[in-house]
Amino acid sequence: MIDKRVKSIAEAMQGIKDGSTVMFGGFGAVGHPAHLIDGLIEQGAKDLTLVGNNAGSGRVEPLVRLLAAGRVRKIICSFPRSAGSVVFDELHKAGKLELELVPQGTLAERIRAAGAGIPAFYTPTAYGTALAEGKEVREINGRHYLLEHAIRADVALVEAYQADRWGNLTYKLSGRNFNPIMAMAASLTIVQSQHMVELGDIGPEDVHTPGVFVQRVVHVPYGGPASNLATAG
Amino acid sequence: MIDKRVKSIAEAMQGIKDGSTVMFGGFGAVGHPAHLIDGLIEQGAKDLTLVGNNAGSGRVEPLVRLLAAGRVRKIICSFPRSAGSVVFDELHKAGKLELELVPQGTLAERIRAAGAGIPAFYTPTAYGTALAEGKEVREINGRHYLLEHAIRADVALVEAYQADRWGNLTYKLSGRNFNPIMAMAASLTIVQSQHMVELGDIGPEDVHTPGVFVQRVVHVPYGGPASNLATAG
Amino acid sequence: MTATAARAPATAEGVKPWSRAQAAARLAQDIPEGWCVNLGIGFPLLVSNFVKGREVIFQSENGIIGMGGLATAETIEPWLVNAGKQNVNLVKGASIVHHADSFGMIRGGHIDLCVLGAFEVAADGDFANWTTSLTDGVPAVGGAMDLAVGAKRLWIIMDHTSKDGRPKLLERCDLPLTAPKAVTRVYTNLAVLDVGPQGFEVLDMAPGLTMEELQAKTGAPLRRKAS
Amino acid sequence: MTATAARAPATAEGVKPWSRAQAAARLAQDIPEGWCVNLGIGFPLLVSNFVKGREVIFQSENGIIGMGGLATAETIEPWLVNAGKQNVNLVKGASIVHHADSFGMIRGGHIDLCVLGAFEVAADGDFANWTTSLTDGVPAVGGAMDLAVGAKRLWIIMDHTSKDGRPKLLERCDLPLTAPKAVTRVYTNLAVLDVGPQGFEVLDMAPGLTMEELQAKTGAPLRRKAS
Repeated sequence: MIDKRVKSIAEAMQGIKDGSTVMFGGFGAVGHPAHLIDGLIEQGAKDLTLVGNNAGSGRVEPLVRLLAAGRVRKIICSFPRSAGSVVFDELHKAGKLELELVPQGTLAERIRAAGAGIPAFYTPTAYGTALAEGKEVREINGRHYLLEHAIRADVALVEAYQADRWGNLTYKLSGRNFNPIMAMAASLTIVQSQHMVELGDIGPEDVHTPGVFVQRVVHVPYGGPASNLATAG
Repeated sequence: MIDKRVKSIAEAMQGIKDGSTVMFGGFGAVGHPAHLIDGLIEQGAKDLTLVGNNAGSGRVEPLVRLLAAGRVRKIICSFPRSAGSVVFDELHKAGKLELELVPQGTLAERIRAAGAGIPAFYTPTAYGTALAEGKEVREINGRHYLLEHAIRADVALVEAYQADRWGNLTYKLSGRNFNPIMAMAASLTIVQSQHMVELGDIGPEDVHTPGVFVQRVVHVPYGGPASNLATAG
Repeated sequence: MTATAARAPATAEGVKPWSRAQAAARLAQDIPEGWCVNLGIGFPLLVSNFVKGREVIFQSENGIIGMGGLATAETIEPWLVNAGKQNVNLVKGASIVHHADSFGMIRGGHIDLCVLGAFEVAADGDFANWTTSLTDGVPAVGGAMDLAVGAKRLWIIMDHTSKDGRPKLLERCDLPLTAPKAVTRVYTNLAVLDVGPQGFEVLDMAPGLTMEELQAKTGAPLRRKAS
Repeated sequence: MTATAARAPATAEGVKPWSRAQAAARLAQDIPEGWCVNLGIGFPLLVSNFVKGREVIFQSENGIIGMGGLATAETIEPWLVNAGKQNVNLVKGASIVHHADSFGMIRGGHIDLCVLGAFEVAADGDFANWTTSLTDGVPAVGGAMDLAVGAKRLWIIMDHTSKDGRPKLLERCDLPLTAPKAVTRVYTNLAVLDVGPQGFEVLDMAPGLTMEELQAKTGAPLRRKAS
């Protein structure tokens, strides 16, 4: 019987090595596997390269505590600096945290490419900007494109809404974001899921991530991301 | 009010020009928009380039009749020759139908690339084979890859299971196949749908093709593809 | 211009600059029913308040097609946020995709219009909106570069001048570009301008403003749009 | 070897070649529970009959993950076909993806095993299975080239010799390649062979067969696999 469920976050995080590249899902707090990142802090792996959209804010959330603990060598992301990204700012200014800044769509496509066996592709994004520096330019049908390479990971940390024992997943609403493509792009995909369901409960047409992409699932019924009703522009 | 529904197949096919590139969905008969291809025969556009997985079989189905009518200059596909592909074989042997033979995964990825704004990408598929002839080879991290270019279309013909007035679509089971990626890759995406549903009837997480990719929808409740219970290997 | 777009106070010279809401409403007038539109965070997001009665589909780059307004305490759904991480509602007909599909939609030319803010816009359509310095502090880029090159049209909405009165419409951008030759139209508190083959073309001006006054606040030559 | 895999008749020399079903069953023995497996049309598809009692996930390149057996008149679902366009069933836990995602899964290395038939397999892992001629008639390629380079393991199942008795295991392929250096193991009616660094290594032979007899039917040097 295929059973990818593990009993604890500690078990889910076993074997992550120093020097690993670790992807984490989420767009802000939504679809972000905060409990697994907490588990990664406990687990102890260091010299990590992180791949995700944001670099966290405040000083309390697990992603920020992982950074603050000096466990991350480099972060690949599109939006490191935001209101409250104080720890990232401090570490980066102090030269203690390398940044590879990638436009959000290029980041998503590079991750998807890794999962889909595409080593590199051309994109119009960032041509003619400072982020094109050092990148190969190619003209195709009169337009200029940059060559971008796939980003593979050793580990992907994913938040799902439902999971079954095969690792079939669904995501809730905009919690989907980077999670499905990261699940494809890593050798070891670890999932925290709000709900565990029986095999077959997710209809074949409703599976967002086939279990083939998933190695471990842990049940984390934490209730959902904090709300943000702020109306500020 | 956005309303992409049209009343007839004739109306759906309006404006397709001679010389157009036309994609058609389907893997064999499943998810194949046979009624729209019938409509294309009626509509009259000629000198077409077709893009799809198969080249039809027998002499009766619309795809084959479109070929037999001399309306197709070239076909880009992965599996033109199969038991019963007599019309394709005749035309191709007679030099009346050009073939671009593309491995199935490369075909799918080239179509997806067009829809996703990726002009070209590298793939390991077909490296070192006769189908690599004339293609750029690049070594990336010690492995060899071919450069492949996006395939865009003027028109995509798609079969859906459900559609609403915005053009949001679902596909049934393996009827999904090439349809979602072709819907993204054409300037004019025309859909024949088994069922028309009210806006909102398809849940936001259940839409397979967002209506943004669709221009016209026509209701064709034909009942489904013919079954094939053959057990022959 | 709708009743909800309150007028900004007249200036000393009798010119009545448009308020942010008025500029957003002016832009919204030019969005036809049926377009799929991505609005940047902040000023651009105001545009969504002024398309009532028309079906315009708002896309958010985190994978929402068919975004409604900001959520209220009654409608809140924790798993649903916009690009600014604010909780939002969905409209009927909405759909959800993952990030690669969302940016495939953007980069692939399926978004009719993107509206962004900017620090600077140049007469050839270059614009800068992502960082004021590559050396001082850490920039964030987000999805702006993808939206700029991918959407069928890129319109900028911004104040006509910076807080200290310097023109933001220029011959050339000084700041690091978000994308070259991308902007097709600019909406400010003073004017609506197309980026034409010869530079900025004025389509509309705030009440009481003359071409001379507008030119004085603009760092590149203006001409009237031939009608 | 299961009871359902009927034995082929013994040859004149006392050798008992495996039947197609036996070869398929022999291959199936080597598939551990939990693998995701893509089976080619024809001979390879027989393998699915011999994994009963273990959860093995069958993928079909037209977007099915979790394919069951062939459909019957009772279970038929017209919108569900395998890569050979035959109607099939789904198992509990199955999922459906579109063609680009299906081949992303294949090319991206997420399929544990692909089993294909072949015309020829070479001692360095080259193989040919898509066309016997590039000039005579029109070839079809389908998904074989993607599967060959993408799956974690490529096993070939085929008769050891052609119908006219010529070896299909060769030093080099004569026919147009499907992929270079792709095959890792071969199952025939006579033997199971690994493609090792020095060429074919015999893991198992049909009852009564000697290495000399097997070598006589093989177009490349054989050695026993070191155990």
